[in-house]
Amino acid sequence: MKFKNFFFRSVSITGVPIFGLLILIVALFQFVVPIFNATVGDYITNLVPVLLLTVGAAIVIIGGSIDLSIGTVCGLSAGITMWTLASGLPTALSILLGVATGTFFGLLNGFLITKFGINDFIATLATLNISGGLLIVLSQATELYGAESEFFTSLVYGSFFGIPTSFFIAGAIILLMQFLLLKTILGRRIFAMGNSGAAANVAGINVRNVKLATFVLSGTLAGCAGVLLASRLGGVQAFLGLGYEFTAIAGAVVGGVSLAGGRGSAAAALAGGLFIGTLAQGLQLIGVEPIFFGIVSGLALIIGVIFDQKIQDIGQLRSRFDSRVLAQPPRKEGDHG
Amino acid sequence: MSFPTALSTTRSAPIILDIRQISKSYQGVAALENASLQVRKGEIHAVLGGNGAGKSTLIGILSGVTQPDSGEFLLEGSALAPRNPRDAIKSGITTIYQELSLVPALTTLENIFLGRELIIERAGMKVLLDRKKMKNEVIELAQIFGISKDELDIPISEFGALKKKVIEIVKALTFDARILILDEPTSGLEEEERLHLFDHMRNLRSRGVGLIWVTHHLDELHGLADVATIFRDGRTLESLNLENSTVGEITNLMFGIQSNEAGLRTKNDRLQKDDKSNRPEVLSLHAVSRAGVLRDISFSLHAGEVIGISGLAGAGRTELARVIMGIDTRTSGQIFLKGKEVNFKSSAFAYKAGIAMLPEDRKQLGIISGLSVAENISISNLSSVSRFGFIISRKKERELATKYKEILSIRTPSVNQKINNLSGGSQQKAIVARCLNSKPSVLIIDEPTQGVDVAAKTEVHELIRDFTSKGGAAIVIASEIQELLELSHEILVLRNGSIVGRIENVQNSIEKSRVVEIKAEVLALSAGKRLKNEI
Amino acid sequence: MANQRFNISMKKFLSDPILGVIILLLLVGGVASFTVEVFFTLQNFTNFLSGSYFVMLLAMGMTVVLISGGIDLSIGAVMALCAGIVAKLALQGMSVPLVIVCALAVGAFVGCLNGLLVTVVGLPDFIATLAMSAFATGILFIWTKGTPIVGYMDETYKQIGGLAPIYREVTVPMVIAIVVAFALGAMLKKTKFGVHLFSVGSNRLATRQSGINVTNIRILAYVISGVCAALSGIIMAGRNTTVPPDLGGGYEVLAIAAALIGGASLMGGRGRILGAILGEVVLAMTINIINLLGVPSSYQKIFIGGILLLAVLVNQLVISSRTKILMRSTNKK
Amino acid sequence: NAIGTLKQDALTGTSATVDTAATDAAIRKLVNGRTIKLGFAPPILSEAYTIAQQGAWNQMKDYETRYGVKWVWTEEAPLNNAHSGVETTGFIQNYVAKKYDAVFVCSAAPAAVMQQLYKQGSAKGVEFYQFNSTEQLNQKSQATDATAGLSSVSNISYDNRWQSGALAAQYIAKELKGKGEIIMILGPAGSDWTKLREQGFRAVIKKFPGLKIVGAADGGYVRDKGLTAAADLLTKYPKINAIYGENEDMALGASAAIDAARLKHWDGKSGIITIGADGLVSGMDEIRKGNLTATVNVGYADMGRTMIRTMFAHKVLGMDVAKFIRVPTVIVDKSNVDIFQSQIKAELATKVKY
Ligand SMILES: Nc1ncnc2c1ncn2[C@@H]1O[C@H](COP(=O)(O)OP(=O)(O)OP(=O)(O)O)[C@@H](O)[C@H]1O
Ligand SMILES: Nc1ncnc2c1ncn2[C@@H]1O[C@H](COP(=O)(O)OP(=O)(O)OP(=O)(O)O)[C@@H](O)[C@H]1O
Ligand SMILES: [Mg+2]
Ligand SMILES: [Mg+2]
Repeated sequence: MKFKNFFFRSVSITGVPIFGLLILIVALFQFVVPIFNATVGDYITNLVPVLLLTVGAAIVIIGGSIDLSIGTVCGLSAGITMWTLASGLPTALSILLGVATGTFFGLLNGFLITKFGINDFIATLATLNISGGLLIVLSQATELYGAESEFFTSLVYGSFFGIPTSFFIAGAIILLMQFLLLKTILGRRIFAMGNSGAAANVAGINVRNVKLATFVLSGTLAGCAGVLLASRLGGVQAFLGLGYEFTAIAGAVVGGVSLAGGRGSAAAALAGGLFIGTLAQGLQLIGVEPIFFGIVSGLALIIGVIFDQKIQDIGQLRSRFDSRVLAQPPRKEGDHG
Repeated sequence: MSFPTALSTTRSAPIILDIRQISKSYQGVAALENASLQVRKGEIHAVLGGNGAGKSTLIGILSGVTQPDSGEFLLEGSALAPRNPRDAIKSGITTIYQELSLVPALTTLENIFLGRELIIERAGMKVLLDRKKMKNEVIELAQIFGISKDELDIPISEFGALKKKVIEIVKALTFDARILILDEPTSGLEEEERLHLFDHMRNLRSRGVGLIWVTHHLDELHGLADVATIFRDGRTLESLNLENSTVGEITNLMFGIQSNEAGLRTKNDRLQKDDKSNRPEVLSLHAVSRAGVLRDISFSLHAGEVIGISGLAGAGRTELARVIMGIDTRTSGQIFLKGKEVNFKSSAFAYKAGIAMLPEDRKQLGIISGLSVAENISISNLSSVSRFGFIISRKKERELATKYKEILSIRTPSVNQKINNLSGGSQQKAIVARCLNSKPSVLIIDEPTQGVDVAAKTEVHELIRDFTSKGGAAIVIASEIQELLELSHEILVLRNGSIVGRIENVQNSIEKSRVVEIKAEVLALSAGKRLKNEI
Repeated sequence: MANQRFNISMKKFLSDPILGVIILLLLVGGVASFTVEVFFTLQNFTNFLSGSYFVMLLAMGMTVVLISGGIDLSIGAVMALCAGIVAKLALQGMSVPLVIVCALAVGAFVGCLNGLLVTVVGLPDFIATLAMSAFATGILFIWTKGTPIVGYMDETYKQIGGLAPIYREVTVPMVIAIVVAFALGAMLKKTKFGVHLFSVGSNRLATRQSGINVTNIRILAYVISGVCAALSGIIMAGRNTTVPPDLGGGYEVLAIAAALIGGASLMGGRGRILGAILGEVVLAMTINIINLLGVPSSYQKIFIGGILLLAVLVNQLVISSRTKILMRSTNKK
Repeated sequence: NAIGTLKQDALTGTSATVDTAATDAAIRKLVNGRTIKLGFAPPILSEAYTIAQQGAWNQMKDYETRYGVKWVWTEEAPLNNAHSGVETTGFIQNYVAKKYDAVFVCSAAPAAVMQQLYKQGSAKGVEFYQFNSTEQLNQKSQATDATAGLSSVSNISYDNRWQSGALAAQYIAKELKGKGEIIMILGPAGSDWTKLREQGFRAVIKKFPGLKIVGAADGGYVRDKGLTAAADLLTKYPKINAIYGENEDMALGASAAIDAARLKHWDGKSGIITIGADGLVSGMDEIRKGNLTATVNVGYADMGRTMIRTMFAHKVLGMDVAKFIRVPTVIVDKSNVDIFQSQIKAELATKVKY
């Protein structure tokens, strides 16, 4: 009974079911294509930047907005990093500049939306074009490349105990975000704002600043993603990052982050992102023809999300409140004098 | 303590709605247990009970919003199980829900006729809306409730909460229903409109409609309701014939204790007669205006003082509160807090400076739905439940919430319950708790006890007095003049956004006669009539 | 009283979301007509408009869905799919009216599927329609095996695509766009369904409590956007003269942008058909000006981003100044 | 027929009409029914790459019948944004994991990372062949040594500068007798293909003082955008003599724009020249109809066949193959359209599939 309740409680937590499903399909793929496990390291390394974007997208969405610029901003950050490295700046500095680029665009988005009250979709669509355009201009002459820094390439290709460095970096960042969302005051305010901006405002939350914060966070994450991407690719071309935003948002939503705002977590987004990535990888290994790929993955996506929702519903229905708090304290005599 | 249910003897009209043994529970917590009651043709049937007793749940089931776990109800003898509101409405059950349920994007008219629009027949095709016809049908009723012809074309989002409530009532009255359910229609409604509403209820009764009426204002019952069914913890107790039962008896049943005059006792212990000059000034407004809504509002609030603000819907009371909090900007004038001029860019700064507000529109601006009760209580003062000033401690939070849950007897199985799953009154209590927890020096309360049961009402009043007696100051906005009289030292009357009258030293004027006089004054002032004895 | 009436009509006029767009158009257009001599010519306008009718149709459909509180990411792909159907059936020598009916039917069907997935199955609209666009694209890929469908063009399809006018400057796409605009406009303003659409988008629970079948309304919204996508696909087939598998890519985002510039809201309950049209005109005009000014293509994206910002900024300015005006008008009582 | 002449044998370079029975038998012995697993990773699914694939398949069929070699063929392609080819990296890693024998890649992904992957892959015994790519400008070091930093066995492609852009320019110059105004409809800024073709085109035009490029616009490599862009430019420059559509789709869009503007197509003396580049089925039809003046046929089918031949020669027969293999390209216009159209049609007609 106790265990059963615990079980239902935990599956009712956003992201847990999809994570279960993730494990399921991993097992499935491993069974169908035995070499699957051999490729895990590779495809997750490729996935890491997108996962960071997914978490960034999640933060903004939980706050009740949407950020379309993360993809191209990630690309631009990669470009800036590569460019500065190639032009001989110290590695640490160019990494910093890369991340800063992301933060800057986060701030820009935030200001456009909070100060000028511009619709977030349009504002970030605009910055999507601007950052994408800047990368084109930056990489105009030729593709950006030529980072000689050992340390820089080791960001992704290095490894501790056989586990790629990028895992640790991304893992640390995502953990931090999870903590920030669920345990800190800012996180709580983000959730409040996402659930009901007006009410949060009346309740004494500085909605503007909190919103700004969410965009700065997603921008910065895009910056980090850019740096890792640059490190992995060792070269940056004009269209890098374009379209990542949709993969990221889709990942977050699949993880159970509600576009209505106020629901989800970094871990949930991570689970969703991993789910989509793993799905694609598995289907490729199985050798699904590209022309069928869209249909198959689309189908899998739908099934995944339905599964996730149904399980959560069941969990919420079946998990009972602790019976001790059920009994209402009987009103004492003379409560009303 | 069984009452002689004199029903059968006194009333013999046929039973129109027969509710049998309905039960409903959420996550193993019973909201309703074998609730049964019978409504007769042409009867006003009051449904009474403490917060969280299960009234709205029952109504939700009757109107098809929720489905019962067990039990059934018969409408004029035939069993009915509405799967959705449409079914219920089709079979003649109309409902005013406890929480505002109008559509912001639509105009007043569109809201009133939502779902049963009138259509013009054009070339044999029935597609186009007949706005003119709709207007003509509703305008009379609307004007009785003070809704002008033009306001019919204004989007709901433009109105204050009270106006919305009135519109909702008008909407309900335009249905010709067999059963009309009103879930706390009068909460926060002011005198005049109540009387209008009551007239219409009587009128409907005489037309043989069965009315189910949920209210926490027990003093309204007599002379209006015929029968009262009492809920406690999801169970129906007695059905009393109101001709031979007192408020005392009712409250006893509601809370299951022998308390004489629970909730009405407050009259005997008012705040001490006091003289504001010897108290430090906390908050003062100088000619504060907000174009279009407020004009030249000036007053000063002293420590330990309660200023009550009265006025009709749209008078600008809520706006005044919003302007002080910095939620809406003022176009001119100054606000001083403890002598320093303040100019809050948003309510966050107001809270930091020590002003807290309990908003009027509970559903939209009060609760943060989706967050738990505990989270709703702590949200305005998170540092009070966090370590190192930024990490929230769930434990502290839970303890805090549980404390207030006890004090205000918020009915919920757990403080981790989502607040939108709580009963209306319990939600209100949670928000009161939130305000108090922000440890303010000034408390602005817009309709403090709407939807709160009589017992809790006294508790809330108690808390406010306790708050002021500890040196806090409060601004109370209430449409119930009675409530203002009980709480405030001074009453300001607003009309069209400007102060049209002040009644000072309310506390000195205890005698019943004077109370009645004041009420008359306030009413007259807010209605804008000239008075014989000017103040 | 008179004051209030004035106030209301004033509010009505000023609070109209499209006011900002109009001002923006005048602004950008004005500047352009001074900097580029050929800009302000009938030919130029018919030019860039003829390139934008099919996006307009998408934007109109999107507006309907947005009003109902949803979003439809599949319309780009659905447009392509329907274009594909037109091409395929035309190749098999099916008569034009029949071809069009089939395309419309498919559009409606896909829209219906979207609706069902979102309402009955209860998927997030974002995911449901994203998956649907994957399906639509997938089907097109399977059909075409990557090579465009060609050889179906004839005079009629040239006209349908707007490559050949039917009378002077009047083209079929123009007519379709105008007709659809009026139809949808009337539907939103003057019919019960229109009211219910806004209602559902603005407050679903309250709408349900008023005894309205919320599910049907929402499904219908998706059907409408599906049909609009089909229409624009039919035009596209004619205009593009071939149907490559990746035809629809990215148009949904354009459509959303146009709708939002035109005053719709992702939160639902708001939106104007005329707004969507003008929104798309803004976007099309931007590209047109870029081409006429000869902005180096590497700077185009930045330019587009700038214009987008300008668009909403102007809108914002209008709104804020509006409230000021309103206040003043209410002040002098 | 056209195909026959193209049926070049990787071994002897002699045409199939020579009796090679003996050699065939020897090779058959060497192969002895082995299976070769091939990967094919184009940057996107499109007509061009479908033709290339079909060409490859046809060549594979030839070898199967002649040498009894068995094939496994797996295609992996991103469904969208061809120009950020990062997805391809994943595909390649998977091919390596699946121990394929050889992989043909065309990707816009950064050269550095691709070469890195090829290196790793080759170490695991997988051979990489790039096709239709733009290697020649990606590595600085290639300025001096073209093959520097290339870990792919061979690069089967054409030089976008001199075999595509320049040819188009020369054709325009020839037709216009070195005098006239030109507008360009270019692919998306930042695409390597665009960059190179424009470079070649401009280089040639410079040589003719009479020729002037008056305007350029972004046609995004798709017909509809090409149409809009061309229409815009035509309102500004109604007097121009030629439009260079930097790929065929955009050129065809431009041709539609000419009709819409009620202007005249080139008839050999007057009108507007529209020239594209690719050599696709649809393009050939339009050339025949006179809506498209000419196109640079870069012979995708031939490219496909050459890919297989080169791989076979190197992988199976252990021959040393050139680092860069240039497939021939040709200007196709009314005069020679029959040859090349029938050729493509024939290649696509074979129902061969792997
Ligand atoms: N959706 C829900 N999920 C969980 N519990 C619920 C839900 N709805 C109601 N409840 C619980 O059912 C009980 C009865 O609620 P109900 O709203 O009927 O009370 P009420 O009599 O209307 O109180 P009030 O006078 O404050 O409106 C409350 O304890 C409430 O917490
Ligand atoms: N959120 C709002 N947006 C726009 N106008 C509003 C809003 N709230 C109130 N108003 C308008 O401002 C004026 C004052 O409304 P306010 O709500 O302050 O009056 P009130 O006395 O509190 O009455 P109520 O109790 O109905 O709010 C009214 O004309 C009302 O229509
Ligand atoms: Mg209730
Ligand atoms: Mg109020």
